[in-house]
Amino acid sequence: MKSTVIIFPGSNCDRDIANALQKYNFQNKMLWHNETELPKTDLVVLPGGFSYGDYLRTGSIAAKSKIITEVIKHSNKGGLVLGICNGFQILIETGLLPGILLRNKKLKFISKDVYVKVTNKNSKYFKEIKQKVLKWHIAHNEGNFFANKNIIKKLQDNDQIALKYCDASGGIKQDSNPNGSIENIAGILNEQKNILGMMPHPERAVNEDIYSNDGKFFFESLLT
Amino acid sequence: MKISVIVTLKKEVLDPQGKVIQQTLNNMGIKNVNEVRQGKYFEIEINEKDPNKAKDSAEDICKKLLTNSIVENYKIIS
Amino acid sequence: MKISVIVTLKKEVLDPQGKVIQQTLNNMGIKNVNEVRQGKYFEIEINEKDPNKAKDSAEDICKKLLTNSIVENYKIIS
Amino acid sequence: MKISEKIIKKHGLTLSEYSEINKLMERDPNLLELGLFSAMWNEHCSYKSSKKHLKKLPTKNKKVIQGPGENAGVIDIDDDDAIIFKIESHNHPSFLEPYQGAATGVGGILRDVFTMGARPIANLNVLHFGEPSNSKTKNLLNGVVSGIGGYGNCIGIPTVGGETNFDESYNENILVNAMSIGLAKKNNIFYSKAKGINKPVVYVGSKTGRDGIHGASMASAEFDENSEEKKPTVQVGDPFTEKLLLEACLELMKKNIIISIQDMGAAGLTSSSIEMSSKGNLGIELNLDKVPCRELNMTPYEMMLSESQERMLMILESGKENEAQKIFLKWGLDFSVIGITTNTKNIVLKYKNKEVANVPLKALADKAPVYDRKWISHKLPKKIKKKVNYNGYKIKDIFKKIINHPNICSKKWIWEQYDHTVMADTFIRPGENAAVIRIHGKNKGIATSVDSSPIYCESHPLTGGKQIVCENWRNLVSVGSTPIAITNCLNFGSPEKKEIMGQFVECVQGISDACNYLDFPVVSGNVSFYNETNGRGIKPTPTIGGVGKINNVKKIMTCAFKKENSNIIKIGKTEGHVTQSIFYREVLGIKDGPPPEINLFNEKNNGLTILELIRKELVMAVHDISKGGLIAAISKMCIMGNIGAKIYLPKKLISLHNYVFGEDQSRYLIEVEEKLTNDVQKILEKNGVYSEIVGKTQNNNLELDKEFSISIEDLKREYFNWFDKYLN
Ligand SMILES: Nc1ncnc2c1ncn2[C@@H]1O[C@H](COP(=O)(O)OP(=O)(O)O)[C@@H](O)[C@H]1O
Ligand SMILES: [Mg+2]
Repeated sequence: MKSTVIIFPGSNCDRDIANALQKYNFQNKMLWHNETELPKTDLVVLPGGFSYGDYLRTGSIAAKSKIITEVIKHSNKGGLVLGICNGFQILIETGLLPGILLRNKKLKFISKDVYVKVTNKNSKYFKEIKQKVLKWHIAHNEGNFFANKNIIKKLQDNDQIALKYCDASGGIKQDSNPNGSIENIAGILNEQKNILGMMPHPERAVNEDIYSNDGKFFFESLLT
Repeated sequence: MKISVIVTLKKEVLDPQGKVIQQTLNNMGIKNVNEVRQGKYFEIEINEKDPNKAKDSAEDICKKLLTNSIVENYKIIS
Repeated sequence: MKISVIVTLKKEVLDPQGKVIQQTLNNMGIKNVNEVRQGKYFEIEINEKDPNKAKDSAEDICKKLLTNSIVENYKIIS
Repeated sequence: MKISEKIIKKHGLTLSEYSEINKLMERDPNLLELGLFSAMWNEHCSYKSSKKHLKKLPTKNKKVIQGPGENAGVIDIDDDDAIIFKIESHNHPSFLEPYQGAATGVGGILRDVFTMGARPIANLNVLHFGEPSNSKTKNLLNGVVSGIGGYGNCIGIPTVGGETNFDESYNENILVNAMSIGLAKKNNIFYSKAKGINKPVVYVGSKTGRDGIHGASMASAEFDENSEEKKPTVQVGDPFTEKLLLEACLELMKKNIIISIQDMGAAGLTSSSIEMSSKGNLGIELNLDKVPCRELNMTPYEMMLSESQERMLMILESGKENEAQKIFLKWGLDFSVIGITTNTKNIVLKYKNKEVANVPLKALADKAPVYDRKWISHKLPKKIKKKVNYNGYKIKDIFKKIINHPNICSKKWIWEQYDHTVMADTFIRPGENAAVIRIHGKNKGIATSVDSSPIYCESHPLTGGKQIVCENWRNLVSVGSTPIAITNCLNFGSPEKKEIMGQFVECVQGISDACNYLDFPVVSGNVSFYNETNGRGIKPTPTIGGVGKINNVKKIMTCAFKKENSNIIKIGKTEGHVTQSIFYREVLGIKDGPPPEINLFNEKNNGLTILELIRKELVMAVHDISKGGLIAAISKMCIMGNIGAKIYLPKKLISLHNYVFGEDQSRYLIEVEEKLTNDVQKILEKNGVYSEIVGKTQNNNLELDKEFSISIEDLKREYFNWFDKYLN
């Protein structure tokens, strides 16, 4: 599979995601945000970090980059677009995904391992995942997903909720919600299920000697 | 000329910052505050002498960049 | 009653956000903006009918929590 | 403008220093020139009170590539890799504006590291706050922690460790020390010494504003009642610009263009331009009209003394300006050729076609006064002779109080606000003995820890100085790394008082003794004096940041118990030293008596033996015993591993209280499988290391003979909840 990681000024997980993709045999290219053309690619990744320092609203300025028009075209043709953390925030600001990511409920940056449960296995992203829960790391200040009732209903009806924060045994409870997200939502898909935005970082969990190797399941599923 | 703009979250949107401020005030012993909502304020120096044109410019800037119209409102105050 | 407050960075203090916004507007083709400064806006619902007392409360809140007087100024606007 | 006495004082200079300036210049300086002197001659830049004593510190071993004197120290970690690291204080600014003060502290230390050609790979921080009940503490804690996180998280460098302490002596003078570690190629390290004349002097980064003018002199001035009112302009950090500056500098460093480079830290353009040219024994001429300014009508004085953040000064090869400029423009940063190197050995400043300053570099850089300040020696406090009565102090209650004490309990509330996994190479996270970072793409790694012991240092500076080095060494050993070198930040009160100067001199002596013995040299550091308010100083607080090397990250060791029914072996003898322990000071309220003694021979022997055991894969967990004694150490191993333990009582018991809470040094706990116990004991015997089996791991409960039994769940509650309770 061919992938392209876009680098914005202030991206800082671009190297990490590129390493993970390469490790699982994606043919990956890096692309600077000022470019006006996407290389031939199956997957476009908007990486984590603090594009433009998170100034104004997270993701808002990167969403105005030249390359974003091309990313939108790519997704309209059914191409895969993955936004992780700041990438998710950018997807929201471009309007490719609904809702908003507010500041974490306690107004603190949170860096910790969480458990997430895949709540939709019909997308290209998660179809091969057998694990009941995945232990992934989150590291963000604005991951508190919020949307009005209508949007939430739509997300539920169309099966667009991809990931929810849960406890180690898969229970979706208030206690296992790290940031105040509505319905414990950690990631969502668009209606066509080719665009995924999520807060956790699977790319930080791709080594058996580090705290979790559960990123592996995500990349392997995506590859097949 | 200088244009000032206020951007607020729509009523229905949760405001975690406002909420924490209200709680903190409460903890500090200031008990008469029922609600706090936090927004943004911008001062934009526009190279334009005609106030109407400057305001039009500011409107444009608010729509194109300063606000996310799904969750925010703006008001040009001067 | 509701009190609105604007908090701005003092003039000589660097405003990295404002700087990036101005540059972005420029990149987007909006060239007539010389400077943008970003501040905060608060709406405080105070349980107090007397406007003067409410304003005093708001002053107190600004001083004690909402601003750091070393880098910021505040203005109660209504 | 006539230079009055008042102006001289305002510049932090004494009258005799001024007359020295007069002599060196052979005329009266103008105000701008006086500003240059005030920046270069203040304590922060000139080390005038400390220089004489810092010379005692060992600075070399087989692995040191660059010791003190550059922006940061450099060590060799084999292959073509070098590690560059340093610690620095940002105490006063953090007290005035905790978020920005702490944030810019992180920004400053990062620049020290990447200016030498390294990509930063880890940050650490040492925080000392006033007592929790002080009305300012909560706000300072919140602000400082968000500031450190705000900067480090944004730029994308993991913050992997630190130390946090509360004590009333910091009520009006908190300490914020930030450390950064970077990775570079040995053959591509950049230094600040200029070479060659007529080379372009280039300014890059953010524009210059009126921030922190006189910051460097402020950092060396005592606080008084008015200083909260004085409201000096504090600097505001822009981590986004720093990230761009980092990437742009590293991109430029791949080309053969930079002759020398220096970040603009304290005293900004003044110290960077003067240091680079004086180190190269050259002259320098700057055209201040070319300095990118954020505000209109900035004066030469303001430009030279501004401490705006995120700026660098470089000297480039002639004719390469355009190539360099391209890179900085791509990253959206200011780039301006502001001067040239000359052979005059003077700094010449021009503004609007006029010469506005002309001073011999030697006078500024080398002729700063060096003081041999008076100091007095601190005697070892007498032992407490009278037997202390522990009646009514149940072990269980004391124990609970200790693990719930803010200086012992988990600092999770803090480090969860720091992105500690970005870059995906954090192999041991905060909350352990030391953090471990893998060298990207390789099997090797580094371990790092920061440590300080203000209580021991106050009680007996010489012992305290040794102790902090040893504790740091122990932390690095515990994770299985070979300690290589340290950086240090020496935080003290006013050196003009002979007691405090004595604390300084003897702490430095202690550090030096331990470093020498352990072959653990100092490669960089920073001195922060005048941490006092209304004449009351902080406890002497030298902090040590150490780095060790790990050959294979697969073999690292943690302190978590791994399974039930293994033996818990204690290395090192327990004498039951309780004075200056947390038990005596915080529970009994007894504050006299000496701190625990340091025996450097045992320290080294025990540590090297632990390393041998780890390498031979004979142990499953290792933890050093420090504050809170044996019981605090075991409980942490239980909590981290979710496994209980039963502690036996030794046969010849000194006193149960002293046995479990004593803080004797050079001790470790190891977890060993029953069947390997013999092999381990053989090695211990062979090395002449004192050891005893103190207990066994078990399911669920921590038990001390018949004294108490507590479930791991309850233990965790005590260990983890202090911060949440305090802040809500
Ligand atoms: N301010 C901080 N930032 C990051 N980590 C911290 C901070 N304070 C403490 N820690 C972490 O908590 C752990 C315990 O620290 P400390 O109490 O000093 O233990 P030790 O006695 O083993 O050195 C260390 O791993 C340290 O990295
Ligand atoms: Mg420590």
